[in-house]
Amino acid sequence: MSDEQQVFSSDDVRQHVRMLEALLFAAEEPLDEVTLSARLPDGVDIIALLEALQNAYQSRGVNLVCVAGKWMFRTAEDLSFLMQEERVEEKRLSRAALETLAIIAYHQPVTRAEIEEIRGVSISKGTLDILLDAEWVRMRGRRKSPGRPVTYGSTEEFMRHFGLEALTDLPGVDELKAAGLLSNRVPANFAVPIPNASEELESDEDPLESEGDFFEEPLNDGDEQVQETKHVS
Amino acid sequence: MSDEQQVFSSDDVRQHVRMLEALLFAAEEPLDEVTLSARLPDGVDIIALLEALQNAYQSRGVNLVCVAGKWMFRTAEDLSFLMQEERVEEKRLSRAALETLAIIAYHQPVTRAEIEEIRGVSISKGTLDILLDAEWVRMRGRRKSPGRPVTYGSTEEFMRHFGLEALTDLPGVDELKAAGLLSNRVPANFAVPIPNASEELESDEDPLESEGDFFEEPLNDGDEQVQETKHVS
Amino acid sequence: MTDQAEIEEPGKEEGASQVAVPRVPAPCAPEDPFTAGTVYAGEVSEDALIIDVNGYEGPLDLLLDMARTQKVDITQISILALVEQYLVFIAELRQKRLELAADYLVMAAWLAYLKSRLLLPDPDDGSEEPSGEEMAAALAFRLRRLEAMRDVASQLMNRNRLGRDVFARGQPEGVRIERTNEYVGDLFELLRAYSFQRESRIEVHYTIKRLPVLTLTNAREILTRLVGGIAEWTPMDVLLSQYTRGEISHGSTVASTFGASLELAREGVIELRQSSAFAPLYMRAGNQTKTSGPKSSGQ
Repeated sequence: MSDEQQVFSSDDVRQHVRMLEALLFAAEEPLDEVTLSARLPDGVDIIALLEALQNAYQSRGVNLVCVAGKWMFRTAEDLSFLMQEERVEEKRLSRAALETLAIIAYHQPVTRAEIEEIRGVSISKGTLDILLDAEWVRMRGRRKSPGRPVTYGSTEEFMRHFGLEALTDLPGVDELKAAGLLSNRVPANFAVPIPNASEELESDEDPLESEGDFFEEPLNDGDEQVQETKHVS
Repeated sequence: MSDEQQVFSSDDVRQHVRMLEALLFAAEEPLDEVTLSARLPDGVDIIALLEALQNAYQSRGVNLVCVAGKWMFRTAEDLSFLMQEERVEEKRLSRAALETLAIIAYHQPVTRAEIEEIRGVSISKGTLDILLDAEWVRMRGRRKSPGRPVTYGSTEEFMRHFGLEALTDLPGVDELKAAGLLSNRVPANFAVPIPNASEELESDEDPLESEGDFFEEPLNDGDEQVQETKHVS
Repeated sequence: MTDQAEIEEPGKEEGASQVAVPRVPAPCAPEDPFTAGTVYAGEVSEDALIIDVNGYEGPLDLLLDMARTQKVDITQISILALVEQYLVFIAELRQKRLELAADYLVMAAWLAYLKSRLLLPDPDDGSEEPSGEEMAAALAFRLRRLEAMRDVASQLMNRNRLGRDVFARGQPEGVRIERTNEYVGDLFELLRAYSFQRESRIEVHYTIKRLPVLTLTNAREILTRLVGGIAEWTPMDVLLSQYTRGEISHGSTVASTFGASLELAREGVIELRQSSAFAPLYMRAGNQTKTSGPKSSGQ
């Protein structure tokens, strides 16, 4: 109820950390700060508690990490060798799917045509499907341009799987940005947008219509038709 | 390979505890000591490691526990309240339950057989249970008659829930007619009993025995058996 | 030379996107270009159209591979040498088989144009066309960008991935939801159930009242009984007056008697006569009662 930060005794704080620890251990999925706060006594400093807990686990076999803005415990990275039995069969991605995934992650929001332009080749129907199925990629909206093509972006599951706290944590994203390689064109001044994962649509995106388009999506955006025709003839 | 206990440095031991921690955390089921040993370096003292880990988590929000010879992390018992979300669902009474409740309220003390006689239908086991669970109905005593059937009456909770100050506030025939609940065609001799409000047992009631009957109560009072047989045949 | 149109519109995304080359030169982005390809899972591309050329995924992929074979930093490659190499490669392929994916041919045409622009001095006519150097830089940019994407893709795949390198809790306890049913009832409902139930159990004796009508069966019976005694034409109203009783409505008597009389007339038990519509209806015993001759019945 109250947003005011209250003064708690050190015993209280210890108990709050325990509660946080229990909640995060028990959770079936990463929890955000709002959810966590809601289950702790009013007025706790959730950030401070999370930091304390993160520090406590820093050198342990299990670490507290933040992925996509949500907190979760997971095993320490250096113990990966130990966990072979837990490992599930890895999804093997085709080169096309891998490249497409990277392009979507780094260039989002990005249309199919833009992906094709970067790869210099058309995307087969299955490639985007695989990424959508894996829940690493989602349709974000529609570009406000002729044909109103669907725009794609990465998902929270993507961030979780690859252990990314935010899209700015994508490997090499700063260098790529500085080199102007995240640009769809090559603007003279090289002012390059950083990948945008926000739920909000960009100024040149429209929301996906909930009706009508459903069955045509995700596979038949504007250029698909052209593509298909080409194949047939 | 070797069962000999080796000498490890304290750094080694720390690392072994970390490994144990990660294994137990990621495991999908509790693990026994043999399984754990097999995944740790040869020659570790698994018991000592488990104890060390258990101590480390002693006062934390999550504890390491051993159940049936297998080890697992569990939310600290004193924090289990955090893991529970109570959800109260409102339910309406079935028609049978409503009628039974009303009959008990008006006609108390009343036995199951008497309720059935008034309703003209037998009462299912669940109906009385629901009313007893809701604490609207209680067992008052036993009728001094063959089979010594249990007598039922209403509770204070019943009065509170239905907004009655006294049982005598339950409307009589004239009031029910005025409310349009009884038609004007009921015969002149039609009577609605004035509920017996006293906590005291009636002259034809015995107190419920506190011993011996426990397992037969509250669901298997005398007529239950008869009823059941009737149903089957 | 339709390519020029594409060059003029670098933002255009559709169709022959391979030739839509950005016109601004890219800056240097020195990276190790030769590791990227090795990490990909070796699945075959699904795109049968493109795979035609020795498993390359399109002309850019082919160009990138050729750039790698130059064994130099991708920022140092000679675009001209690369163009030559591509054109030779395509020419060889075309000699072997004609069916080469259109993408490769479009790229070849564009590269041939680029080559000519690079070899010839720029026409200093103030046209809007990008210079050969700009076109070359744009191509280099696209190659580097594709390479960069491959590189980060492999970096991404080599991260500690959840479920492969790092693991979430194997047995999350979750939040248990304890459902408790709370019964609600209101007094009105309770009383209504009680009243309804009690009332439904009241034993009631009903006497069913006779309906104040003359049934067809009754009318027929009466008529059959009466008609034996009437040899002469007698108006129906007169007959009716003999048995109309107070509680039975006149209308009902008339209707049923008329109905019964039609039945009896058909059977020849009586004869009917009416001079005109709404005139009195006369009846008498039919022939059948005297002779067995043909019956006649009038309306």
